[in-house]
Amino acid sequence: MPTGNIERRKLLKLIGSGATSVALAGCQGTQQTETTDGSSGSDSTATEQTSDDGSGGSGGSGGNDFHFIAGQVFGTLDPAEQVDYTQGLAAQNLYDELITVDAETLQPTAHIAESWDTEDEGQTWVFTLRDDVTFSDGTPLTADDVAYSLTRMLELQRGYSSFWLDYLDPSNITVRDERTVAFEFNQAYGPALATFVQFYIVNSAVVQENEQDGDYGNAYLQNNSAGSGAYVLDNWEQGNSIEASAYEDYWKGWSEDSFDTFRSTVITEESTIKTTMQQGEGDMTDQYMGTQAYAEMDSYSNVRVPEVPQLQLFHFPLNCQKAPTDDINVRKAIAYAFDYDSAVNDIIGGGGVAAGPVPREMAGHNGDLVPMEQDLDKAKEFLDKADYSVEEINEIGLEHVVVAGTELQRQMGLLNQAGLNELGIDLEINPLQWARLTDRATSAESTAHMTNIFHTAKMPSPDSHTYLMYHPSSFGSYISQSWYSTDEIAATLEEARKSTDLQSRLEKYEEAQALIVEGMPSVYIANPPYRIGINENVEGWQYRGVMSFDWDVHSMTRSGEGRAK
Amino acid sequence: MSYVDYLVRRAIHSVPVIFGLSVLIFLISRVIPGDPVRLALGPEATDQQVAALRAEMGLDQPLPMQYVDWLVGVVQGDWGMSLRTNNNVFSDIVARLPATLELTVVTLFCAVLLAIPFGVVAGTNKDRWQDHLSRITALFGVSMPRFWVAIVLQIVFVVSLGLLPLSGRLSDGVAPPPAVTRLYLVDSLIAGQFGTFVDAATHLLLPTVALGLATLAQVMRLIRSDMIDEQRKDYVLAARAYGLPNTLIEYKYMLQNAFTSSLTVVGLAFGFLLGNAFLVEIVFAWPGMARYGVQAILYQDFNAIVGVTIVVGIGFVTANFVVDLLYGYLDPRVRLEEG
Amino acid sequence: MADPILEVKNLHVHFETHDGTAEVINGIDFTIERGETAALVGETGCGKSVTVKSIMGLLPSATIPEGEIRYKGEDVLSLSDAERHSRRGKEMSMIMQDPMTSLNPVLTVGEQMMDVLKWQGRPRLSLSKLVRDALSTGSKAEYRRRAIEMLGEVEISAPERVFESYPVELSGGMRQRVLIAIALLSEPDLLIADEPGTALDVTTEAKVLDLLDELVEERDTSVLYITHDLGVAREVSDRINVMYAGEIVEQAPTADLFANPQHPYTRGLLESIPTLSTGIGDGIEGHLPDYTDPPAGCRFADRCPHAEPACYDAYPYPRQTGPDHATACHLFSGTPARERHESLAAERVDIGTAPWLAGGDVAGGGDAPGDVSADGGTDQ
Amino acid sequence: MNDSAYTTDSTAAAQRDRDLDDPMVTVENLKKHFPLFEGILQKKAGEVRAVDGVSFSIAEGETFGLVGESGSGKTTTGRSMLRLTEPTSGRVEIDGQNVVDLSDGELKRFRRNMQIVHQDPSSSLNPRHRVKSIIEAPLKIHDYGDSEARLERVEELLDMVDLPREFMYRYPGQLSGGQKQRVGIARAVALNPKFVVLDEPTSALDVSVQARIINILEEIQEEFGITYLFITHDLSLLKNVADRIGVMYLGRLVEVGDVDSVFGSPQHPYSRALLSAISTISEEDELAKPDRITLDGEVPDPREKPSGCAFRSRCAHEFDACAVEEPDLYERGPDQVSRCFLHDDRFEEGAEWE
Amino acid sequence: MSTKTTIPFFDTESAARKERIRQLKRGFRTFAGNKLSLVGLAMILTLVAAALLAPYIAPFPEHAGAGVYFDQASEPPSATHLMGTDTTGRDIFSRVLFGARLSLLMSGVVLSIAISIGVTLGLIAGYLGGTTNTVIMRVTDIFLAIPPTLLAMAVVAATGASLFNVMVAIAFSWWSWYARLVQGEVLSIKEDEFIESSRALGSGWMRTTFREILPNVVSPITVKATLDMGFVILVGAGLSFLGLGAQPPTPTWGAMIAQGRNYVTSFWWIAVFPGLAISFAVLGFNFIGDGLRDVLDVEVD
Repeated sequence: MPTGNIERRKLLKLIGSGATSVALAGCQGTQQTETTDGSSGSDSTATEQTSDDGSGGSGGSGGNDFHFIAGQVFGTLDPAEQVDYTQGLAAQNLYDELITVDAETLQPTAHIAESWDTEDEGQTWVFTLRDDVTFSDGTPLTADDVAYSLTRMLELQRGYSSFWLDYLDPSNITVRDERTVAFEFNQAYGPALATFVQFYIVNSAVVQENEQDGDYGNAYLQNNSAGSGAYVLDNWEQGNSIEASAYEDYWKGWSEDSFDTFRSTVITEESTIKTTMQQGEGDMTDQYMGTQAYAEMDSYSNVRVPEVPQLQLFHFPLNCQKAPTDDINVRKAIAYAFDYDSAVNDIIGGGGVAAGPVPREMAGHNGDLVPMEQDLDKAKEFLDKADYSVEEINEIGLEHVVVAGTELQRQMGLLNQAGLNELGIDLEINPLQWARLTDRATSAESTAHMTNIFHTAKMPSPDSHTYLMYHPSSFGSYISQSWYSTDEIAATLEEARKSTDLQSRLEKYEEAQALIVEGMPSVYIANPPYRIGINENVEGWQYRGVMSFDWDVHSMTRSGEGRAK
Repeated sequence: MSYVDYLVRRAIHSVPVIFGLSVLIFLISRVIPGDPVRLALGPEATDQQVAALRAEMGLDQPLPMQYVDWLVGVVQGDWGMSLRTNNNVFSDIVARLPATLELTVVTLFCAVLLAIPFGVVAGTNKDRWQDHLSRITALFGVSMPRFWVAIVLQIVFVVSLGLLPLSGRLSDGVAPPPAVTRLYLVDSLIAGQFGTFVDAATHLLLPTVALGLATLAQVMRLIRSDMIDEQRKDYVLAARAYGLPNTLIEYKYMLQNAFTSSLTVVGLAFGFLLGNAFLVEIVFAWPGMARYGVQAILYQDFNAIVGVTIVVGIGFVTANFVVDLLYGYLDPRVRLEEG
Repeated sequence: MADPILEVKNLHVHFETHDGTAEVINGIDFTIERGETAALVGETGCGKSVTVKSIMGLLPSATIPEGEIRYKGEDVLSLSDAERHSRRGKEMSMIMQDPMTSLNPVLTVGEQMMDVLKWQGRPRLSLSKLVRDALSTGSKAEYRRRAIEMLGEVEISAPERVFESYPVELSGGMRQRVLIAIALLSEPDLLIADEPGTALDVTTEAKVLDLLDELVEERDTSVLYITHDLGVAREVSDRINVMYAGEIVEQAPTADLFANPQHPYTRGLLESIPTLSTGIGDGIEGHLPDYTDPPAGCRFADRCPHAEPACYDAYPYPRQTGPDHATACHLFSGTPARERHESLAAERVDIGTAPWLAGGDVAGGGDAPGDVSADGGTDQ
Repeated sequence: MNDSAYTTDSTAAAQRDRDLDDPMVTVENLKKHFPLFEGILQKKAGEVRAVDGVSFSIAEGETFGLVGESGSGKTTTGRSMLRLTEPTSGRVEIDGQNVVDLSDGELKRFRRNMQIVHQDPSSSLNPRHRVKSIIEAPLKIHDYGDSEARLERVEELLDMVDLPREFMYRYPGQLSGGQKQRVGIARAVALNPKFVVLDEPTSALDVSVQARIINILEEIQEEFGITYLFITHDLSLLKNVADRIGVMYLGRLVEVGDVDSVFGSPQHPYSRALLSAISTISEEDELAKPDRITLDGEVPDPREKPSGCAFRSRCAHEFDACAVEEPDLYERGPDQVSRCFLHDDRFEEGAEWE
Repeated sequence: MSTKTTIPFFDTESAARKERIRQLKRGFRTFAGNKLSLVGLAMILTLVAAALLAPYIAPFPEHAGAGVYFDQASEPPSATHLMGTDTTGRDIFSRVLFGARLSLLMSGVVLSIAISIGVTLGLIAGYLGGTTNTVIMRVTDIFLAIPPTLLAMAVVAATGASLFNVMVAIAFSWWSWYARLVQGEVLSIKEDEFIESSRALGSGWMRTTFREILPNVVSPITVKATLDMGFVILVGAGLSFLGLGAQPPTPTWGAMIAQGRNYVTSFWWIAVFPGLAISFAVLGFNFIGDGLRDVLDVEVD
């Protein structure tokens, strides 16, 4: 895969931080939690925590203990419901996904499914499973478990089930033999393989045994794990902590320095997280605190803060169906008035200016696209060409929605306000709670003129940064707040989905990007870097493209005696 | 007999208050414009998913029906699911209530305990320096935003001096004492874990100060003015005329009356204290119900909002009931007069 | 007679107010002999209560620039706080006016009586005594016995029940008896009764007064009786001091006062009282002077129908107008009742004779206005 | 004191020759019961019969005195008559109009004919209003002329109660008790009412002030022929102001009669006891009242009235019949009735009674 | 009529005026006798002046509006920036001055609403009594049972964060205190005989309530309102602190503290100065209220 657009500086840093390589594709979990909770590090109010409660019990006792500090609660432990990063963290360590992401190529790769094939021109996908995988109760993982787990997701209709709901009927899941399972989609479905990284397999026998009122064991899985993952749940204290210990017969095996137990406690206060890390009480933080916090942690002798590019876009979608942003010249004026440099350097403090909707490091990014720069003269030119005068614009009132409570979001608003101020445009900043924001995104009339959005891919495919943003069938979600598409864009994106060949699919996506950018439906601002705090004595951490995959504790080891203090 | 009557009547009076409170809060929470269902399902959710969950949560019902369903659930201990924690609100609150109780009760207790001698001294030295000092201190005490005091305390005692822990209920690595009351101060003593007790107490210190300063001031001023009122009472003059020692008159004769009339306001002060706990818990990352409430509100997690508000309402009503109870105990007029 | 139990000499009491110094008591003198009941009579705001509180030492906010209060010959104003405290209640006690408010509502009658027995006269709480009392059931029982006995003495029919009761459970009459019982607990030699019974219904008041009379008679207690009601004073006292605006305007043995009222204020007052046998008078026009700016001369001059310009300037020192009868009015001539006024007497302010004496044949007595005391007078 | 226009003249005095055949005020069987609530659910558990069947009449220009101890229901009687508290039943005819039947609107208009002077002058005047607006209030309510006419009337009234006109701009807090009560009187008579209830108008005042107030009231009565109901606990005072009096005990009139008859020869044991308790300032008065009669205990709780004769629990003459039924009023003189079985020759105990 | 004491020309106007001036003077003397209330008055006058003159005295008035100045971000207090700058480089002193406007405006509006509702309901409940009283007071109890901060938070969450909504929300949770205060006062005033006198004169309930009762509850309302001016600022600041107040770039004190709170370890001034401003304002109102309490001799809670 091409790695050309990774700057050398970053690559070095990346390597230095312990990642072996970075390539394209990959994705991170849901956007929603990230913007509300993820960035909540800078505002404690947005999430839950109990700093201390969970640390008792098995946590500190002997053994090699991995302590993760999460900024938000674990809402559910059912892998069929997981959407956000803490839920992903739990699933990743307690269960196994059908397909995983290759740490080196960041492409979908074999995991529980050791091989696969397509039939009917990409409409049916057939997976062959490994034969050495056992659940934590010792029973082997079979095709029945896979079929049950997927049926379960489709029936529960929670979590990432939306990846398949429109394309796959539960009756079209077939178990061909103990190790083979086939999914027959309604149409050729190119991204299917990528989507299965979000498909975790449960022990069908145990779950079925514990079904209540047709809940597919949902209640049972809140307090128990029934997976084949590296760790088995010991204790979950709602809102406070989870504790798990190693499954000895895990199919990937164990090394000397692997962690015997892993626990995750919830702390939302940035200051507390920093203190905890500084005192050598924690092994790893999440990536959603304020820029300042990582800078500070980096200065601690016992903590390192790797900074790597990630597959994320920060932008302001411009509502193209609402005056005055329905005028392309107004949109261009807004885009040229924005101070990208300050946004990246002063506010985000790293990463690069975005070039189009698809993150630059993602496979399928159109390398021909050029990042925007502030140019007030051009902005004025476009404004002069626009159908609306400045007075008219001010009369209508431009609204910029930011997510309430976080410093970064607020500063982005202020920066935008300052830029537009130069054009004589008054901008109203409207901080909204996330729920309100998503609610407003359901119709073009209620969607704001612009909205701060962090958009992380959900799977290792550019599909989510194109199809989900600019295909009319995707409209109504917070991701598609531009309400912008053309027949040409739509057709190109549909072709991409149907194509089973990776390379031609990526080409289609690149084509679509060029078409999209012409319409200036967004102010594409940045591809922010990925930063987390790690105790110096933890090794083996890698950035793995999909949210929470990089917190696979099994892949990490302890060097030295205990945590670095 | 009539004391019991009185108490039962007071208790019965609070029922419509709680009921009305639930209606009020229920209505407020349901007009919250965000879409809780989308929030729970994540961004990729399809319309079917949304509709299904909506039906499951009963949100497609008319409001009165939703209320009835909710009320029935409440009575059965099912307070609905929190959209944020995905857990039963009741168990969420039960898990967090002890922390809030520990904070508020300890604060109230300390505030009242300190307010009594200060109030008596100020009241019996009206217009002397003791009184002026107490007045100025009190006015400062009630004028500073409690959340800001909390931050300033953190800057001074944690950041600059490094004397006290920044936040939370216990230091990392200190295991909570075996749960009996879930109040760490009490539990650690029961278990004989003195170290844990000290740790819990040091964590409690700053939040208590931040939260209690204004309450202390409020109650102190109240006791002062009630003491001044008492001084004008005939029975005080009588007691002096009988040659009783001043200390006895002040602390036995006057204080009991003064405190009785201050009591009703202590009940109200508890309400304010609870209200401010919402801000102080946030600052100190106190893992209590108030913090849960703020987050519920910011997250528009309406079952949790309703739950927390009801519990706070019940707490307030209970506090006032306890006040009534004490009032009746301390003032025989309430107990003995019929009607 | 033996030396008096209480002698008040030239007592002045001042208060500081926003509007200046209020000269509330302006040089009063009176004496109570042992076993005597003296009354201090005056209307609202005349300074009765202040006088009483000065005697008891219960006026912390006032200043006493001049004067002596001699209790059994000893000037209590010169005593230390502790010494005064030790006499309070034990030597001289007080019955408060309003039975509804003078008992602590939150303590039982018994508790309040026991406190008096336990702590009376002690300047401060002592821990050792607290402990000793808590440990010793004997002394507690003794206190209780004594308290209940006292309740019996004030003719309370169920003393044990009343002992356990809170004031709110008792009727007004009952409470007034309790107040009397408390005041008499330590058998004081001087009892100050501040309008006891005024707050009660007439039939109850009459009973309480009779009871009190009996009790002090038995004990030979001296009583200073404060009242606004001349009728009551007539019934209970041996000697009456009439007070107006912080001064004693007339003092005389009870019978003499009613037979031969002299001061225009006394006469106006008597005239105002509705009677059964005669009519009701016209009352006294006007109101009390401002204590912060009192007239230099007679404080009653403003309201006095006989006032002459001189009355406003010259201080009407009390003068002897009959045997054991002193009146502070320029209408009367006589030797100063107090030595300190001799220089004033030398100035001889003369405004003439009281009109009711002018045509009369009995010097210093006789024809009272409106027939009020005419008959009473002849009876003497 | 001041020679005013209200001094007694013969025509006014003649008017006081009462004409009870055509009374100004008639009260028939007036009752006022207050419900008593008890228990957790506040059920009605009985009632306090504060006024329990009171009947009397007052001739025009006459003063009827109502005397009794606290809790006797005298004040409630006065208030019920003016419908300041709604009477439970009975008839109150004032100037030929049954007040109990009046609708709210009619009652409001009729109020100009009946007024009240309250006991406590400090509380009966609104501390936030100036004297002028206090006295002007009834004039405004009943549309008395324009502001000039009203001002003139206020000045007139101030003169009438002997207050300087500049007091108009003072607040009640700046007046002495007697002055306040004069304002209260001025307000009550502002509209020339036919009937005024004087509810202990002087009991909060010093005697020297009381006399002035009584004089003013009498002057006004003589000038305008107002009918007074004078409520008080002070018998000596009543002796001086009333033409006829009624003695109340626990909601019932126990004795009614001409003032001289009742004072000269009280018939009911309670009246006697009351009279005997008066403190006097002269030997003559001492002789004029009965010898001290001590009553047992105190007035019972009105909620727990004794059966039969309510007074029997304190009466020295109580006998069996007293507990069984309540005595009626017995004619004891040309204008004197008394409610006591001692007057009944059915019982031999009556013989003891002179 | 009598001819005595007739004053030929009686200047009612000037007599009334003289009397009023006398009262005012006495009131002021008592008020000024309490030094703290004078200090309070001075503080509030300063505050009002700051609010009114903010655009003229603020060194960087533009910093209260849209604009970012990253080149001077997070500077400590200095001669140029008396209170330092925040993380976007805006002058905190200027923003604090502008914040005074909002605080005063908010408090004023909230109390106007709360007092109108509360006083009206309290008067009606207290005077009419019976079922009306029960219903109104039960509703009041419900509102009293939730701390204003919590109720206002819930309302703002429901209506969306804006200055207007915050004001409505606080008023919504505040009126009950006035209803309770007034009802209590009315109940006790109703016992006074002048109310019965008024009824005896034939006045209707409107007249009795508004002419007779209302003037007597003005004092406690005034004292409470003065103290509440400060307390509403506190509650408003609390809401802003949680991000539920006026929106950026509006300089509200609470929001400024919230912003600074994340940087207490490195840039203490960002949180400290707005907090001092709040304390200053609230303290000023408390001083005055305390003084007024003495002058008017009333107790409010």
